[in-house]
Amino acid sequence: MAIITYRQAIKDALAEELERDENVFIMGEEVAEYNGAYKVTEGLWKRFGDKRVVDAPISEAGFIGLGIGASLLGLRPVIEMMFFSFVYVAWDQAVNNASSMRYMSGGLMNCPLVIRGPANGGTNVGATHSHTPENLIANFPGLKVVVPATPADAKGLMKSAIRDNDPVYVMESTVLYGNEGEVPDEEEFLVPIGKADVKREGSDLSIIAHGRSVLESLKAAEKLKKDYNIDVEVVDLRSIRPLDEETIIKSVKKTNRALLVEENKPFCGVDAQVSHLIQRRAFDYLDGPIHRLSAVDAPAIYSPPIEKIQLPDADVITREVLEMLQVKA
Amino acid sequence: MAIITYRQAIKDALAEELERDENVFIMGEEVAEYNGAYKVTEGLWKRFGDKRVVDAPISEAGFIGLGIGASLLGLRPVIEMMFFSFVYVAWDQAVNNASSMRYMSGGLMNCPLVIRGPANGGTNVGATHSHTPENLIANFPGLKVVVPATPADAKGLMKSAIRDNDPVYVMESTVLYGNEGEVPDEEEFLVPIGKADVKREGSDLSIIAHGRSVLESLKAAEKLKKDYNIDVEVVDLRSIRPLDEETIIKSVKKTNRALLVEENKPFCGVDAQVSHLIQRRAFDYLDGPIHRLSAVDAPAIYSPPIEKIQLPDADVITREVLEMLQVKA
Amino acid sequence: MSKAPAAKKRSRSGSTKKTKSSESDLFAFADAGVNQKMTVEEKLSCFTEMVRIRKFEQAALQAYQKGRMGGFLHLYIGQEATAIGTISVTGENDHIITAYRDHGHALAVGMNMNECMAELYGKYTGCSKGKGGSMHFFAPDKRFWGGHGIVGGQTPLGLGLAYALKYKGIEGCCLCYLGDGAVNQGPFHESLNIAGLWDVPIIYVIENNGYSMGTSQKRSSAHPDEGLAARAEGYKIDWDRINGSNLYEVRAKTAAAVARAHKESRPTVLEVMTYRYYGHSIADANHHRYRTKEEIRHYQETKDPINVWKNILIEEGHLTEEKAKEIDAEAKAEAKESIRFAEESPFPPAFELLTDVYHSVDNPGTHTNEGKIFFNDRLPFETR
Amino acid sequence: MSKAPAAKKRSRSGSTKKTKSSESDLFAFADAGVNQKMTVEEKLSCFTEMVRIRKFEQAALQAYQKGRMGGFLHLYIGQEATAIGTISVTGENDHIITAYRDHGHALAVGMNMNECMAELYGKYTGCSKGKGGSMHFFAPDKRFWGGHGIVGGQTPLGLGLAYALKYKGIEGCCLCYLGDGAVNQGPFHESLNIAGLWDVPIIYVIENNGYSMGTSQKRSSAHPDEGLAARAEGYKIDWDRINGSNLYEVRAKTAAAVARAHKESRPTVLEVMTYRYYGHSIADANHHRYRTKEEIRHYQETKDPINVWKNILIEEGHLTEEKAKEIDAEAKAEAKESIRFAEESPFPPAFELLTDVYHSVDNPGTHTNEGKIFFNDRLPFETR
Ligand SMILES: Cc1ncc(C[n+]2csc(CCOP(=O)(O)OP(=O)(O)O)c2C)c(N)n1
Ligand SMILES: Cc1ncc(C[n+]2csc(CCOP(=O)(O)OP(=O)(O)O)c2C)c(N)n1
Ligand SMILES: [Mg+2]
Ligand SMILES: [Mg+2]
Repeated sequence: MAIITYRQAIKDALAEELERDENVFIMGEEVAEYNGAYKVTEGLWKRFGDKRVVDAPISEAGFIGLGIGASLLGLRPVIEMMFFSFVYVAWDQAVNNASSMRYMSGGLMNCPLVIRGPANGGTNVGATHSHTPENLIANFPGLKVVVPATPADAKGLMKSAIRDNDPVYVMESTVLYGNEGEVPDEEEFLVPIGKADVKREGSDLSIIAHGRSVLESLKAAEKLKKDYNIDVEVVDLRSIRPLDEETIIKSVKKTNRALLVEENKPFCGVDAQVSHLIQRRAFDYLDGPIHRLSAVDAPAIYSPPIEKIQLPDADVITREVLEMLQVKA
Repeated sequence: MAIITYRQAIKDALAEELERDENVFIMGEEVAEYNGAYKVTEGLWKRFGDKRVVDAPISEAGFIGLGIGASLLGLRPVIEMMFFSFVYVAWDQAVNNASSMRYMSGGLMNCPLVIRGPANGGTNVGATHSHTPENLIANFPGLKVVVPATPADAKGLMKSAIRDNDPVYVMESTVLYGNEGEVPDEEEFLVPIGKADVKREGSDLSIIAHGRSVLESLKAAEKLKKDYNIDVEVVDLRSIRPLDEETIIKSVKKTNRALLVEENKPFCGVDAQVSHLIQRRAFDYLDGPIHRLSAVDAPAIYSPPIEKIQLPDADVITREVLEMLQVKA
Repeated sequence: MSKAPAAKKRSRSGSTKKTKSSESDLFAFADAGVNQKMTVEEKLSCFTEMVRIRKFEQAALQAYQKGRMGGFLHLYIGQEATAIGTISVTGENDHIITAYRDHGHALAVGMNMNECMAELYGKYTGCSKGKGGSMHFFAPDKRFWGGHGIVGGQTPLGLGLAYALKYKGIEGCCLCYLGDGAVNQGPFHESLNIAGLWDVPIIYVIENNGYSMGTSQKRSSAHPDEGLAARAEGYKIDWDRINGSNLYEVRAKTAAAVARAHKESRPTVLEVMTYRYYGHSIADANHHRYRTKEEIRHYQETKDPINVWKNILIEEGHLTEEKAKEIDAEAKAEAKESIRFAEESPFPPAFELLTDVYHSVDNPGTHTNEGKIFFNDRLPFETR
Repeated sequence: MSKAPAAKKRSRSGSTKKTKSSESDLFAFADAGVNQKMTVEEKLSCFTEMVRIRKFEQAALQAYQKGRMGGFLHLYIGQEATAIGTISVTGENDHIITAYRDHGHALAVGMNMNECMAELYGKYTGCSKGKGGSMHFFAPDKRFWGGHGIVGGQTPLGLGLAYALKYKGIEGCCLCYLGDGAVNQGPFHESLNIAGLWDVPIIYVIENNGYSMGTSQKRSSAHPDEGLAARAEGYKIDWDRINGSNLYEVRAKTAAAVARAHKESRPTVLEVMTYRYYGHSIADANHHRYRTKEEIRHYQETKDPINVWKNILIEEGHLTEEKAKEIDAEAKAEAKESIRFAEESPFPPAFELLTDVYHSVDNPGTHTNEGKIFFNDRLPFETR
């Protein structure tokens, strides 16, 4: 297995799928000649040309709608949001049109569309640019949402998303792009959409997380093991909708305690849903209430050291686990 | 107390606030000369004239943004969405701009804006027109969301909303507009934002609901009392953000059982959040898992008799309560 | 895809602007190629099709008023020459998409009255299994992509359909219809810019019926004296204005746009001046408050597209009043039959609530998907 | 509010189109009223202000490169005459709003370097308490409303500011700036229509610096040969094109627009032809890939707005090279001092994360609000 960056993993997935299926094309702002604002599409325009990798004007509603329309005729648009926050200017197209096409036509139409791009805070770009709308998008039946945390998952989920016949939103993170990790070499490496991954086994408490929070949770888990001999299990959701309830429930039934961690804002965040389903299905297994850690409930602040506090990190997670297990720090 | 319709209650609130404060104006599609698509603003244009009641082109992003800009200079726009679903074409303005202005300026600017209109399914207008985005909007710190179920609450909350210095989203329902109810006569009748209302006292189980689901829950409660001598408490949230946690927790601590009912789609619906907070704060008081009833998790279907099934009604609520209390129907 | 720098060089005066109209001369466009080539059969067929739309909707209106349907019913009556005239000049690679006032386009592409009426009734035999209703008719097999309820929301979708044709190297185009009120939606502007910039073979047909709900067109749009289509100049897109009462003119000017799309892969904006006789939807009962009865009557008497075409055909000797009445009666019978069909059809079973949401659910085994995808704690019906 | 039917009657040819430019003649606009009236002091002040913007940003750039700031830094250098020229002709009832490239406008309205630099540093002494950063400067007391990050998102906000002035019967206007890439956002189109339709006293200033990030203007917009501002004709709005190197021209044409807004309550679209010397943001290090060094050098050598104005003032006898150097040195010292100020200022305390979210929370007792409004199970810091 090669060790590559999260960015490279996505790029490889895109390149392989562009190669495999001529109906796949990439569209977005600065994705072609500029190689992508975050260089995720670097080299693809040079390799695949104008038709397959397309620079769009700053008209997200226009080109997401274009993508939906083109997908009806069998193309497989992969649309980059430079920041996922920008999907809000195209919200009606992205959530209302994309989610309803198949349903309203009684199954006559499909919308095999991928919308991908970074959705994260923590880079001091301010309130309007730091949204993480996985919860909002997954609210819409008809849509799928995945949030890979590692290079392997990024590659495998991206390829599955592009081959999917439903609209799939792939939420990446500018903070993760530079991270390295092992990625299987085989061309047909696919990670199924809707399958969580137990990133670390443990018996004392289940941390359920997605996106960058998975990595912070793993860091916390190491520290908890080393300093307190506490064995935490870390479940990476990977996919928000579909959601791997079975893996979540299995973990909680084993550990009897759940801490949910995400960078979503708390009110109706993904973990509100996860919390509900755990208590609904594993009520008698819970030794105490399910806890949540989310972004501090305010618009994203600019000030760099303060924004760091705004997002849950390994220290905060560690403290919360100790608190839940009533262990003195 | 006069008995008036929900529609009239809102109209009265609007008229009184237009009268009271010359900075208040109403803007939206067909709100003036046409008297409102659902006649909520009937007569206001005639009474208050062109300046105070303004017909806008079909440009929601344009006129919601206009409203935000005007509010910065101290005006108090009350913007009608003909259907709340249409806020999606203006999503960036409605949630990103409106929620961030005050924060990003370190408190230098305020946005005293009201966006109001019907947000409900059940009228066979199809998938794209039947959204209930209270959960999505309440996700944004900086915004407030209220969902009145009765004429009195509609009036009192609307007046509080218009006087509020933060952006408030008032979600009404075309299904409720014709309902009648008692509304206090006094001019200064305000319902505080963020205060739930125990619409029916009971000791066996707490139903927590908002919007039309409150009325269905009350119907179910009557039936449960009559047919099974079960005393259900019905808590009407009224306000989604701020949220009256205390009243919810108090009720659940009394009854030890909670059923959450809403017309929201289930994934990350309002009740996912309510479920989390109940188990978090009243874990030891719960005799069983918190149950939820939401809209059937699919885009809104057109077919009238089937859409009826899609939304939780008194029968389904009754069945669920019986199931929770393990009483044979 | 070539981004055709040629477009940049096209000079402004090169645009097809409103040259002439058939307002006073019914035969002004009779000699346009596409009209000259018309067989008598085709001419009569256009007449029949317009009548079928009207009869279908009159029947639907009655059923609606009897409470047989839910939701909205937006009638197309008065505008029939637009759907029939434009679609009658399209070919096998041309695609259609419109807004919620979609019955006319649906019948024009060849959908049958039964599936349409059943859809209005919310029946399982409807074109969308009763899931879409009046605003959401679809027939991908006839290259008809709906039927869309959000004002302006279909304009980038149409752009995408046209884009896909160009991508695939197919000589075709997309006709995307929108109302005079819809032109002020942001996505339409974004679509126009992309269409002009990238040479997308799309034809936007603005059906200017004078009103968006109760708002007259002059109260909703600032625009050049030449009209709404002239906004196209802001994107260096060709445009024209059409008298929507005269099928010859609709056909002639649409055919020019189709040729431009096919041959040059260039977009066009057409504004069809037309009129609706009924309210915005049937819920809009007081439409006499925002316009006068005289205004309606004037249009019906002097500009009704079916009448105008009938007179043309009579003058050309292809039709008689009698024959017209026969066609009328046949269409009425067909519409009546569709009511019977709809009435007798079943509603969809409740489990259909959860089909057609995801391709992956409906086609198990074809996707790398696992996990839970629907999130009701309990369903209020039996699943299959 | 009167919807001024007069607007409808304005004939198209009545629009102010690009008449002449100062490209070749530096003094072409010197005799415009607003320029003739200028005192020597005012002329020198414009020079000083432009230099201050440049020195401020050069200092910020250095600090950014040393890692003293986070997020983005979009430099205005090269475009200074736009902010200074336009804002110098505004009065006490005129309001300003712009996009994320906002340092120039902020200094132009009179914000001081300290609060701006501290904001870049994310310090508590920043104009937005460190909450907004580079893209989000605000000074409502100076009628400056930001600083907005979402492309085009500020265009309806500006419309609303102008609308409020008209609503209140104040003879003022709003200057709303946007980039050449931003013109293709839907909300701008919607705003233009409303502005044209309702006679809103707004002036949209398109700062056409040739690029939106790495996309040259011709790759992002289809438009008439006369340029982007000419799209205004689609809404019957007056427009003009401005040579952004020449402060006289910027002032003259802006003053005409301001007068139109004040006297007729009519909108204007201005397109200022300008250029940015640095990358889109400092992260855009490879901006030499999408444009040539020669292109940049050519602009700097022949069209630099500060140089052009300096030469004008020298020719007019109001300035010498020495005096210019002094001004330069003073501005540099001021910028250096602002760095010191920012460096020494504290970061906001963590509890500030939860202030300024809601007026009702920050002003207890003033609202009829109860209940819980923030939803963290536990906060990672002590609240006040
Ligand atoms: C985004 C959005 N806003 C508002 C509506 C409500 N609405 C439906 S049709 C309509 C009027 C549209 O008028 P026009 O575009 O002229 O089309 P016509 O009905 O005349 O065919 C309005 C306001 C909507 N469906 N979508
Ligand atoms: C809706 C939205 N889409 C994309 C972006 C990312 N973005 C920020 S600035 C920019 C380029 C804008 O160019 P232009 O309008 O010409 O302004 P300039 O940067 O030249 O001042 C882009 C694509 C954004 N901030 N908002
Ligand atoms: Mg219309
Ligand atoms: Mg630019």
